[in-house]
Amino acid sequence: MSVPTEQLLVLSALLFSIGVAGFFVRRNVIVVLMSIELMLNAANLAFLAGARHHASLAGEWQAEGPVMVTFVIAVAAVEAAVGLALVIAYYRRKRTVSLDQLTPTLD
Amino acid sequence: MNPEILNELYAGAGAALAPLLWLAAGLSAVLIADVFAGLKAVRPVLVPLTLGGAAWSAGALISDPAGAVLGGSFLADARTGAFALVFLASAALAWAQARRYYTEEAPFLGEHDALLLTAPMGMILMAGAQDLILFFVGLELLSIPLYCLSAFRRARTESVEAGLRYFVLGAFGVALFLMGAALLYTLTGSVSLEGLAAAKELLASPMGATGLALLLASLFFKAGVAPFHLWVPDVYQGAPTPIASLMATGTKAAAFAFLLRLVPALPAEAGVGLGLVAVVTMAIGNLGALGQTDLKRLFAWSGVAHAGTLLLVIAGAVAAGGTDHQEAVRNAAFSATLLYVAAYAFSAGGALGLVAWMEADGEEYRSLSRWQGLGTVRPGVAAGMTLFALSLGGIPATGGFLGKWLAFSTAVRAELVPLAVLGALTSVVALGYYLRIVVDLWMRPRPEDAAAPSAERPLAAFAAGFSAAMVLALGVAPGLLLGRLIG
Amino acid sequence: MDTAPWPWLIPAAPFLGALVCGLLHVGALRRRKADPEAAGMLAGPVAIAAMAVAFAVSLKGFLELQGGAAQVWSTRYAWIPVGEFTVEWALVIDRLSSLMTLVVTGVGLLIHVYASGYMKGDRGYAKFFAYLNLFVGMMLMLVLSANMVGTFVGWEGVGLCSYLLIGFWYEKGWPAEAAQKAFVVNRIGDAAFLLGMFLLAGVFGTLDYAGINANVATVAPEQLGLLGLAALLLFGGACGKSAQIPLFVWLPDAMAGPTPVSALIHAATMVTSGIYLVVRLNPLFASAPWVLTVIGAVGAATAFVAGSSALRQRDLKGVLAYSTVSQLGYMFLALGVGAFTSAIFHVVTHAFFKALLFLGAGSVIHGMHEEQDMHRMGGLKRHMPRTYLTFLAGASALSGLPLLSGFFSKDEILAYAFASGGVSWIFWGVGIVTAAMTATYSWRMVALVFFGEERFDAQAVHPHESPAIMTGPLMVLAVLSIGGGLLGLPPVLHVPHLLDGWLAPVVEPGKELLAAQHGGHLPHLSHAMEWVLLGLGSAIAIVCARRAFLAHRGGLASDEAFAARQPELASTLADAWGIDRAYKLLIVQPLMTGASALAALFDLALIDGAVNGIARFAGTSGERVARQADGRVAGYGVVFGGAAALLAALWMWIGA
Amino acid sequence: MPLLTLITFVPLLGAVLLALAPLKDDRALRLGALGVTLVNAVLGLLVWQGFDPAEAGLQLVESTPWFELPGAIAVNYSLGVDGISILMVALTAFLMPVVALSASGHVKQRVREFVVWLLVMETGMMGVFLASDLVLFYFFWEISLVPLYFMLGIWGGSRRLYATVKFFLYTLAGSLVMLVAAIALTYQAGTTDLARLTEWAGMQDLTMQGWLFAAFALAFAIKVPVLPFHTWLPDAHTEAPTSGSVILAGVLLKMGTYGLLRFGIAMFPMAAVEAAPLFMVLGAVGIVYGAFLAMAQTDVKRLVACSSVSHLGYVVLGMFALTTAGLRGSVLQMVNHGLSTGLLFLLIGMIYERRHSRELDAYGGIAKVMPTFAFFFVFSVLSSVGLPGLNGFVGEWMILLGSFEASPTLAAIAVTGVIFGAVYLLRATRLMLFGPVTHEENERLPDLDAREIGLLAPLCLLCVVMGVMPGPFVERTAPALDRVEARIQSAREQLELAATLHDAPAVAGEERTR
Repeated sequence: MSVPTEQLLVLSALLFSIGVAGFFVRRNVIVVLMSIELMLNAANLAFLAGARHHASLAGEWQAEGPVMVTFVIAVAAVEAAVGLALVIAYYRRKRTVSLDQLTPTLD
Repeated sequence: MNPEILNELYAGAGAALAPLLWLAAGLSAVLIADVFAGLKAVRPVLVPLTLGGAAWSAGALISDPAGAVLGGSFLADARTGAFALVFLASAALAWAQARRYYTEEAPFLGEHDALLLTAPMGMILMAGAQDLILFFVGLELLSIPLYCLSAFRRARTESVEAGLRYFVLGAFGVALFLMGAALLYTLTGSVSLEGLAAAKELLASPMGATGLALLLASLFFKAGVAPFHLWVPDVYQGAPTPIASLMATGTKAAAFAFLLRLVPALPAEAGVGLGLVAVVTMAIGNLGALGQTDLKRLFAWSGVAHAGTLLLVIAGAVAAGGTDHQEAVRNAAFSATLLYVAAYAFSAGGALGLVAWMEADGEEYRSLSRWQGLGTVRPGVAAGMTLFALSLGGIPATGGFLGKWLAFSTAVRAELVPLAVLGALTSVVALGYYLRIVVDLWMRPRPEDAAAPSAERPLAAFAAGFSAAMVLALGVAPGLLLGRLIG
Repeated sequence: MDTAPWPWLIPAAPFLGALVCGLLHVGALRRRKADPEAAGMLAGPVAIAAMAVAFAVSLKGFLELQGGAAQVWSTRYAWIPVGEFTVEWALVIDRLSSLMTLVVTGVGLLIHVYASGYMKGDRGYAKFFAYLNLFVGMMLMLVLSANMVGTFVGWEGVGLCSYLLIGFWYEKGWPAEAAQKAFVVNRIGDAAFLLGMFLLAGVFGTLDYAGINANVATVAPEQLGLLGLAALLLFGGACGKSAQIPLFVWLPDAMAGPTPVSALIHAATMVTSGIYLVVRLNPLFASAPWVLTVIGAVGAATAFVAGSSALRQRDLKGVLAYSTVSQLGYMFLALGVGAFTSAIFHVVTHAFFKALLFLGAGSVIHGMHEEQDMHRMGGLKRHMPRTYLTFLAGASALSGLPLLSGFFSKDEILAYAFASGGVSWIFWGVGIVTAAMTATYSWRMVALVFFGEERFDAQAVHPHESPAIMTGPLMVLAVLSIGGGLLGLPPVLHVPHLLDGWLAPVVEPGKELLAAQHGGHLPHLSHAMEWVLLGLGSAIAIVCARRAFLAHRGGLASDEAFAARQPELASTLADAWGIDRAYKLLIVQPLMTGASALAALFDLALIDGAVNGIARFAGTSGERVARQADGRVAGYGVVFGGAAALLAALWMWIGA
Repeated sequence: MPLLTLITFVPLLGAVLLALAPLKDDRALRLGALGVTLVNAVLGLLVWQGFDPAEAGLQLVESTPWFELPGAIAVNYSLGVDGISILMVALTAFLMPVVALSASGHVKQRVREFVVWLLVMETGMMGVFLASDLVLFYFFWEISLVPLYFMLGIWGGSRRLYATVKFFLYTLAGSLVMLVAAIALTYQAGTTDLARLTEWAGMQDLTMQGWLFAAFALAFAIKVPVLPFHTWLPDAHTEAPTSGSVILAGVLLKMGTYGLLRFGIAMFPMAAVEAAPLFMVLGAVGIVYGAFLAMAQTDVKRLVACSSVSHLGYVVLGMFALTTAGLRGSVLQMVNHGLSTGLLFLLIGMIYERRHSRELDAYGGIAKVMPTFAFFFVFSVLSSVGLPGLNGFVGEWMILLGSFEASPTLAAIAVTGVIFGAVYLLRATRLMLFGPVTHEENERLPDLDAREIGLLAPLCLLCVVMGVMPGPFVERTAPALDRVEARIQSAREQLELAATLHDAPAVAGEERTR
């Protein structure tokens, strides 16, 4: 009746891979940030899947999984705030949000 | 909420968390003082006071360890205390360097200082973390202020770009860490280091291996271990110099402090692999630094090499796992790491501090060529830079030498002799560029268009002098400084 | 064994003299700012006094031996503690070294007196006497030392002094080159000497002459080969010092030094040290007959090559130089046939007449305003009668005219060679031919210099007799050259052979060994045969001397005729068979080129190139590594992801 | 009185004081440095006096715990002097005042820095020779690189930067390999004390000894330098200022031979016995090779530098002959080379100060213009070519004697060095001193002044004393070297035993198959 842990993990891995792929191929910082969010949420999914898995094994829920997820959500918000601030600062300087427009450090 | 649980959770936490509390209180005070003009007079003393208090309470942990608190998540033992001192020292150096470093950003120094005080909190949490959750919190507490600080000179493209680069890659690294932690948790049902160490055999499965690899990848990223080092030169170069100094010394120290904690969870067979990564890192870092002309970039590459040496220590500690001298080697690994990061904090911190100091005379002092012949006009600065360079190169009478000696000792005792030899040979390359600095300082004439530098910065001078004294003290009488500390 | 400090006076006196003269030279240099001609003229008397002291003490030593003492030992001092044994500073006066010291100090004294006149006016006057005294001190060290290492000190010491003295007029350039050549060629010999010494040290565990000589007879047969090798190597050393083939090339060039130097070093003393060494170690050489044969052959060859070269020299000192080499060959020929005493006999007489000839030549050159070319002399008899007469005595003795010193010593060698038979007959034959050549060049020289028309520019050159201080020693030496033969009259005259008796204890062990090899007896000649040989010798000397004299008395016609008739032979002889040039071409040049090639191609390009190559490699790979961090963040992400995957794979691999 | 600590750290103290002293006058700084080195020379004399020649072990020992870190080995600060080091300590103490005095001729600028580095250098060298703890030894070993690096880099010739970095890195490469070996050694043995390490190392099997020996020997071979690791030396010597060259030739290179003896041969006798043929070959070839290099040079300083390669070949050859005479000779020759080559470098420095050229072509006929210079130059050349009666001979002769015992062939090759040595040095002498004065600017060169004579004369005097009376020098080293020899002897026996044990089963096997 419930979804098996394996499937949840596969889903998580898929999401994570999509995030990674997005991170690799996209140049728009906003999209890159979104990709990272996707990866974080994939991790969250995996955490919760694991927590459920071990809860079913031990018969009671452990705090670690959900706690971790809570922290991740909070931190993700902070990261998003800082990230967007940086993007704005970047945009002010360069009038673009493309990572390709970063000044090369080697001449 | 059940007060009993809280009681249990925070029993004895006062002493254990005192350094963190000092920092938290301090940064609040800084922010408050920043808002109220009437408190202007106290602003300059707040940060030293905070750092001093934190250091004092961290020192107390050494002689009187508080043990595990927060439900076993945070271990405030002597090691944590010792590392905390290093973090605080590097934060203090960064703070001292930052005075009068910023010009157009000077009005925002309060924010700067508040962020500067946040980072060591993260570092201390990392050093004492006993599970991945607390480590994650520490990591973020360290990283996020640094993202901001890197981009602190927001009127400058390079600074903003450094912050953006660091952030994008850092966030990616955190995501990797989280995925790794999630996999490990799903596999073992535990996020505590103890639990991971107990389930070591599970880690050999594909899922465990992937989890561990992702975990290490994120740590390697923070520490700047090859091939996760590529961001290091770019970010150090773009970030304000004091921040680069803090990243180089504090972040690296924190990452390795946690890696030391992680050692029991790693299978002994991984030792050789880690050693190889270490040697490759040393080689890449040193070779990369060889041709650099920008001092910050040069020290960035050299920092990569030092991360390699530190990883060699970890590799030794891992490789010795399961042998009958496991304990001895792990103790040695701790001594080595502590002495190494302490020496590195003062050497690299001192060197970058001098760069920051001279930058007050013009940005061009980031370039090594501007330092040519400085020995004749600013012998003190040149002598300091020479001492720091020699210490980074591991020449005796400096802490760098004893650090190197202990690091290789650990590797040799774990029977990683060929790796130790290779690593030793890469430090010949290292001397290649450290000597180049010394050559420029003393053995070349001053460029004709170079005006005599005039910037007088007593605090930076004091910081440099203190660093130099510490470098020498660590090199000549390590027992005096660390013997009690470690013992 | 009693020891006494006074034997040390013999070398010490000239050493001290050298020191004082050196200081006088320093003083002269100081004064030169005020007086550009300052030369430290006091050095002459000082040096002569030092020589006189040395001679007197040598005489004392001689008298002690006369009084019956077998040896007189000096006080000894530890020198080199090798471990297994300790080399000492020790002198011993025995019959051989006593004789040598007398010759060295005696002839040396005369040469010093002569030089004090000859060098007058030279700005390096005091320096010259410092060198000269130093030389004599070293020579005395050489002959007096009780062990081989001490001898080696003198051995190299005289080499050094000859270096300094040959190069005395270094401003001219070529004397400095000649000096360098002399030192280096001598060093080749010295290297062999060293090796020989090490061999002996290995066999005997000591380097004391006494210890070696006493134990040669009891050496195990399987070590005889080693002894032979040692003897050969030591002979190699002797070849260098005594200017034998193949190492004789330095001596003719060495004439670049002032003439008294030539007399002292290249006639009377230094060059004879090789002979001294062989005689000193006669049991060792006697134990290896094949080495003796080699020595004889080398001696004979040298005698012939050098003698023939002397025939065609134009340089007065050149004739004497080649003649010296040739006569030294004679001495080695003597050693080769086991005639140790005869060799020493010839050393002594040769010291007399060759010193005389050199000094006489110096007197001539002095009188001729530094002219050395015989073709530009002639008729000097009138201008310098005393020099002429004494020179004549010397030439007669050299050419072996009957009853003069050279006659007896040379004929004794030839008789011994003849008596030895076998291969020695070849030596004898070469000796006879050389004797003929000797008489020829001697009288050619006399005729060209003193007779015939005056071939110099009488306007520019006013030949004059030398002062008494120079001619005095000449006369003493002339008397010695004439009467020196009394030391060793042939047995047929039924008078005691003084030298034979005197040296008997020294050469006894060697002779016994040789006798044992020849079935218990030594070569011996019947009286009739001796008479025949004496007659033959006299005849050859007289005939050749007369022919040469007559041919050249008239001037250059004979020389020119020969050059026209046999141009190649003439130039070959004048060039000393081209050996020197061959060395330059085959050894010196390739060596220098090789050294340059080694330094440039191997050392710099290959070895140092490898070192720098490593550094360059580090530089270029560093550049490549640094290029990776180009600031493109997206690329970094790919690397990180890939590396993380790699780590995972590594982990799985380790776990598996 | 902690004599050895004083002799090691008095120069450092002097350096610190002079670095901070409010002296404006270069002269005062120079005098200060001279004073400090003279004090140290007196201390050296006291050490020489206090040294008991009959004793084989370490003397005047001072030892106290230095530091101990958890998991790391306890390290002691311990100093001591024995027969192997006494000569080097004495030479250093004796040479440094000369160097300090010579400096006023060629160091005109940045005098303060110079005297500081000079004195730091002395501390480094003393520490190397006196340390009787491996970590302390390594500590000083690497420190001693730094002062010379500065001396070369600041006051050196036109290619000084290349030369100094090359010198530093090359030496360091070897040292770091040694560092790893030293770490392995100390942890295996559980001590850093040299005496106890030596004892332990002697009991190890050939494989263990071999590896450790190889690592140590590499470091020292580079320092000596033994062929083919020699190419840094001509560059360093040529570019160094006079005082640097003198220190380099006089003392620093000896750190290599000293190390080979104390850490190579004495510590790992079995490995040394096995490696001896190789090192003897390298030594003998080095003698000839160095001589050939010297023959090809036109730069007189480079020529003398190449001659160092040749001369140190003798030391290596004699040392690895592993015979009494060879060992004694090589230790003595270390001092001899220091004196003779030091003299030559001083003289070349003096003429360079007048003429600013090191090319042989630039000279000729100098003897006429500068007779005193000529005297000292010829004297030094003679000392260098090993003229009997001077210092060079005794050492060379003992080395050749000792190596002849071990290998006549190699000794024969080495003996040719005697000839070639004369060739290149006399060639240089002739081209510089003799012949007519061909360059006008040479005609007015002033002769040596009192200061210069004053600093050459003591060295020359010592050359004579050591040539005539080497006994007091040899006897101080003899007991320690005899002990080394005894170790070698027992190592030989062990190896033979092992060989017979190894052969025995093979023989048995053969018999069985038969």
